Amino acid sequence: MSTDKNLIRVVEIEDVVLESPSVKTFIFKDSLGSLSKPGQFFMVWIPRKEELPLSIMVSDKKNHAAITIRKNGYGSTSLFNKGKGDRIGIRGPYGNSFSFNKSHTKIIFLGGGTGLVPLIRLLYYIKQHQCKFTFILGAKTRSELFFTDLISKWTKENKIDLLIATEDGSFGTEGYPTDILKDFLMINKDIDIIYTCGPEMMMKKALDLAIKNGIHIEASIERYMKCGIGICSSCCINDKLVCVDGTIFNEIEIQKLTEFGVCYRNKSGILTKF
Amino acid sequence: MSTDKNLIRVVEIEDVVLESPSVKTFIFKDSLGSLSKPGQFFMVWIPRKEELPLSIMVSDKKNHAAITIRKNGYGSTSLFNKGKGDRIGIRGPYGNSFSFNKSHTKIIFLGGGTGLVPLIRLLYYIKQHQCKFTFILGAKTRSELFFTDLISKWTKENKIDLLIATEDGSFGTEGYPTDILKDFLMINKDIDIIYTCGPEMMMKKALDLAIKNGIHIEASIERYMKCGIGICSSCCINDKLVCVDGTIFNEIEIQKLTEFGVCYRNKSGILTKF
Amino acid sequence: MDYDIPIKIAGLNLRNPVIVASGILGLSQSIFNRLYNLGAGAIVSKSISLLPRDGYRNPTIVSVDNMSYINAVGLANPGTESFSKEISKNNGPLIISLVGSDESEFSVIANKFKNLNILGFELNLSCPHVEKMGMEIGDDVNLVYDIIKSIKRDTTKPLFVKVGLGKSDIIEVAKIAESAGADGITAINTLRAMKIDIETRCPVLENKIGGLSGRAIKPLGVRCVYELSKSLRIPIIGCGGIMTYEDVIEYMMAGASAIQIGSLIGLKGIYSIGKIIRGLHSYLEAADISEVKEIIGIVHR
Amino acid sequence: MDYDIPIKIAGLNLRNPVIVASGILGLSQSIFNRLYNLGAGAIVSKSISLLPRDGYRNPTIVSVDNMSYINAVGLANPGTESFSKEISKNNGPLIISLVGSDESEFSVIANKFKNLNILGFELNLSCPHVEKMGMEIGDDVNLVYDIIKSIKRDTTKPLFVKVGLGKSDIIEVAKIAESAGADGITAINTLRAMKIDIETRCPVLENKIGGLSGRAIKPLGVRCVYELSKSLRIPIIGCGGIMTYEDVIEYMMAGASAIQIGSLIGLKGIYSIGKIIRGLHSYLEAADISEVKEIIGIVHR
Ligand SMILES: Cc1cc2nc3c(=O)[nH]c(=O)nc-3n(C[C@H](O)[C@H](O)[C@H](O)COP(=O)(O)OP(=O)(O)OC[C@H]3O[C@@H](n4cnc5c(N)ncnc54)[C@H](O)[C@@H]3O)c2cc1C
Ligand SMILES: Cc1cc2nc3c(=O)[nH]c(=O)nc-3n(C[C@H](O)[C@H](O)[C@H](O)COP(=O)(O)OP(=O)(O)OC[C@H]3O[C@@H](n4cnc5c(N)ncnc54)[C@H](O)[C@@H]3O)c2cc1C
Ligand SMILES: Cc1cc2nc3c(=O)[nH]c(=O)nc-3n(C[C@H](O)[C@H](O)[C@H](O)COP(=O)(O)O)c2cc1C
Ligand SMILES: Cc1cc2nc3c(=O)[nH]c(=O)nc-3n(C[C@H](O)[C@H](O)[C@H](O)COP(=O)(O)O)c2cc1C
Ligand code: FES
Ligand code: FES
Repeated sequence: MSTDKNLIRVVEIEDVVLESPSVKTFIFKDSLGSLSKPGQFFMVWIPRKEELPLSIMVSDKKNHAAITIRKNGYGSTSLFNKGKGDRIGIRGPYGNSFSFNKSHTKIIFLGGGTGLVPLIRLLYYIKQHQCKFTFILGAKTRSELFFTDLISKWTKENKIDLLIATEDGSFGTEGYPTDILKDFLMINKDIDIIYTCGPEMMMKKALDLAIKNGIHIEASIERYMKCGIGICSSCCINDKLVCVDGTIFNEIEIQKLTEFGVCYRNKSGILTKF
Repeated sequence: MSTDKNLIRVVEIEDVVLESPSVKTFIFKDSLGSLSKPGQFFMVWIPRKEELPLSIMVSDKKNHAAITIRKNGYGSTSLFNKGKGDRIGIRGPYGNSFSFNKSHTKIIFLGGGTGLVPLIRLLYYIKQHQCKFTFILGAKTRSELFFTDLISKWTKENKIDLLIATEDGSFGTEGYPTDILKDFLMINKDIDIIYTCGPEMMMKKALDLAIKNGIHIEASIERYMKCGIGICSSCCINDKLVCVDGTIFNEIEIQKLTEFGVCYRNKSGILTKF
Repeated sequence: MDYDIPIKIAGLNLRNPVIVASGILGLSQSIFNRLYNLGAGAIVSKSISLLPRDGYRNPTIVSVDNMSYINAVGLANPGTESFSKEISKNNGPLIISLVGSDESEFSVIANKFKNLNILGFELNLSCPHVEKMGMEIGDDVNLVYDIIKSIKRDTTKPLFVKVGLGKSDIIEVAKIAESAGADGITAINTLRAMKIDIETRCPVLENKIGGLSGRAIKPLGVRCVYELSKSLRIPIIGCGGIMTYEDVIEYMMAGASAIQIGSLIGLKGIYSIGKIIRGLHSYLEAADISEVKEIIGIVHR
Repeated sequence: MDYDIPIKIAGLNLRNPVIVASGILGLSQSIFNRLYNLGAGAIVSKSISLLPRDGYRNPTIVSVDNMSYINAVGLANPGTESFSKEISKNNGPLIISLVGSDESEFSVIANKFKNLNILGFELNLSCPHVEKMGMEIGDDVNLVYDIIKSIKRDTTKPLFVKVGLGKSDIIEVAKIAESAGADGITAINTLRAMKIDIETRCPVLENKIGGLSGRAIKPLGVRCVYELSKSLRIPIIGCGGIMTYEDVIEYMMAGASAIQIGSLIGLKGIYSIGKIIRGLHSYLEAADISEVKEIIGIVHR
């Protein structure tokens, strides 16, 4: 078998987990993916339909990898509708990864929606370290919450606090996860780093809070992707290519990205305001 | 650097030995060639002129290889005219090699002209074995003899008899090397194997003598070569491709080659009588 | 191993779809027999011209990286007279490749071969490195039409027309061939290409320009077969860069009824023929495909 | 490192002959600046059409083995209006690639860009996977002539015409371009190609057919440059499969005055630009060549 990660590998879906009415996790055999670092992504081919960038999720099975998809438009729905035994293509892992510094002991994860995926993978990898982890998670409403069971399971063995915000208050705090973050940072002054992934406006607020509080932050930025290998520039933000220079940027890098939280390029490449 | 032996490697001629007025040996750096087995050949590119199959000669220098060329027509003369510092291209080594069986202790080499080259390489490789080597060598006339000094040098340290025939009797026995072989086999009944390379008619006679005397023989067959890699069939003899199935064939194989000593294919592929 | 993956193409029954391409070990009856014994479904001879041709001076075949070659053999071949003697006792599945420069030449050649025990003919319209032969003819659609018509008048044996990516529209040429009575299309031949040695500052091939074959051209061949099979009714033999049984499947899915292998034999040797057939066999078995024709052109469905 | 290997082409002075090809990181001024800072001698933008184009659905870019790609991006681009704003403050060596379907369209586009601080234009006649644009125009020599004439009427900036291996004779198209006033030729673009996934039995690209780039096409590009430089007086920019500085030399020896790199950037990243220039520099120094033009077309001599 070829080991060129850029050649599409067709894999068979072995397991499906329904995370919420609109979110599924697919598990399949893939050694390259099983070795990926937290924050990396696949380009996932849904034959005859689409190819989408998707963060690599955690799988407990050896030599296996997983992806988590939220049903939305054409491509994501086509994928969502796949089931056990169906075949999809993957290439990658692509992109850089979250960094973990062993001197950091107070760590916040801030995520929403499928932005949780890379954070879950990161948590999975570092949870056994002697740190205090706070996982802040947001959703529109209770039924759209997912991964909470997974995190809760881990909280039993590790020092993990799970804080949840729903916009409609149907679960946890009412409001945005950044509201929780703000309050949390008022009380907890010694946070080392925030890892975040999710809606760009959320990450932008988190960045502002981090900078104000002198905390490190790493955010995974999402942009429209075609190639995933730094050739097409569809994913560019300022002079960076999200697919190869990112997707993860720290506060020093992000502060230079004037387009962050302001505008993105649409499919044709036109710079468009959020 | 590439290690694909089929890609032409341009090498610089480091040393030139004038073996006779019309024969030169060129030495150049080439690790692949230095590791070649006795009987293998290079395809040698003379830029802007020709590409010729040439047996790989012995070089004493580490990581070096050598070729010996006799000036004849366009290609060989272009090569002959090259000197120190000039560049040629080589690819290979190609072809199979002479076999050496440790139970063989009485060994004859029979060669003429540049057919001596692979025999010299073979002798070089096996001369330290406790065998009795007889090297029978033929040439038209004294001035066309070469490699005799080299062999003589080795005769001092090893059991090597050197017997020479010239057609005009200007040196050694008058006649053909096969005449010597014939006489030699009458007296020496326990020869194990004959290695031969040179004019096909000489090898044909040697084959007949070997079979008659129940001796093994390995002969290196020459045919017109273009590709050297078994794709063009310009080198075919019956159903064998000399470049990849040969160039060395033993008595069992050769006896099936009805074209051996009878006809060859010319440049256009027409079967032509010798 | 009986090498049996039977197919039917242009009225011919072949024991399997793996054909040895023209110019590949294509000169000797003994070699043809050996290729057959090693599994080949059929064998195409070297392109034969009316008169013998010595071809170009060496280097005639040069490796480029990635399992590819550039060759400018210059259509060296023994000519019609000599070659018809060579194969006079043939009883294997042999297809004679023809090359020439005008109608009358082809007529003489075809007549010389038509009564021999051969499967049929392949017309080489696409040799990219010999002037006034091959490609240059392939680029002249009227000439193509006339030549095919005339060969079809001379013989009832199936005629495959081999097309390539030259200066003209491959689909147009193939359509003309079909309309003139060709029984099948072989696609593709090599593409005009060149390699320069930067150390000695000169082209490597003696003819300077040659034809690119091997791995590099596979995506081009697959595309051509795909497009041709959309526009033609006659069957297509896929050729170009086939190295594995997976490549055979890819060509067949694109629309090829059979395939030819060339460079593979230089790269992996003569036994790769059997290997590819065995691979194909296992694949079809594993995928529970009883007849190979089930997958032909499947991507169009 | 100052990236200085000065060349002059079509009246332009470039600090070095390594140009980033069209469609490669070609949409953003910030990226152009970065490419310049990393050494690029010049940068060609993505091909810009009159109106914005979303291009095809993914997959649009697929790797094939041997350092090659097949892409069918579908000429996604922000359109003339938006892109002229994007580059309104440009002061780097930028060439705008133009694509369109008729004379009038090109005229509007050219007029929009001609007063910006750019080096010149490249006319994309050879995109092999978008109907009624690129290749289909390139195959109509009269249209080619008219379009070039009209662009040259609209602007005095140099115009390069990018040709490819399509259905027509590349040399004929290039000669027409020259006669219509083109200042240089870029050769070659990608070639129509296809990849089928045999497991899922469908083409990988959403558009099914795309353009082959990368290593696989180098011998074709070198050949085209060699043949074009024999037939033309205007300079040629070589493109196709350049992965190393040796490849640059090979193209230049074949007759290219400058070269473009594309797929390399996907394979080896953005820093490969500087690497190739440094390699070129060392080579020229070692070979004691003071001006790169000494080797241009050297194999013809
Ligand atoms: C690095 C990265 C990781 C991601 N990880 C996940 C994940 O783990 N789970 C998940 O559900 N989603 C993830 N996404 C988002 C995902 O790629 C799709 O954007 C999303 O699934 C919507 O797809 P759709 O078919 O519904 O889009 P459509 O309905 O076609 O379009 C809706 C929007 O989706 C976005 N989108 C569509 N195609 C792409 C594309 N090729 N690249 C980027 N954005 C696109 C665009 O913003 C578009 O406007 C990730 C995106 C990126 C860039
Ligand atoms: C495996 C092999 C090893 C050889 N080793 C040596 C060697 O070590 N030293 C040496 O001097 N010669 C060797 N030769 C012969 C050499 O390849 C040339 O044939 C010879 O040098 C004559 O070349 P030319 O240019 O003078 O031929 P030309 O004058 O062009 O032709 C004369 C004859 O040379 C032969 N010849 C020419 N080109 C080729 C070719 N490509 N392949 C085979 N035969 C050809 C043909 O019989 C031809 O009729 C070897 C040949 C083979 C096949
Ligand atoms: C050395 C060589 C010689 C060839 N000679 C011919 C020929 O005489 N006639 C012909 O139609 N094709 C000829 N071809 C082309 C092959 O038949 C085939 O079309 C081409 O090599 C592509 O297939 P491949 O990639 O499997 O090699 C030749 C190819 C090679 C490599
Ligand atoms: C993803 C991608 C997009 C491309 N887009 C364009 C384009 O818009 N206009 C154009 O003229 N060429 C385009 N090309 C072709 C390249 O400019 C170049 O001609 C081709 O890739 C061959 O060079 P390479 O082998 O170095 O990649 C594109 C190539 C790729 C790989
Ligand atoms: S997705 Fe193409 S450059 Fe990032
Ligand atoms: S030289 Fe080509 S097959 Fe032997």
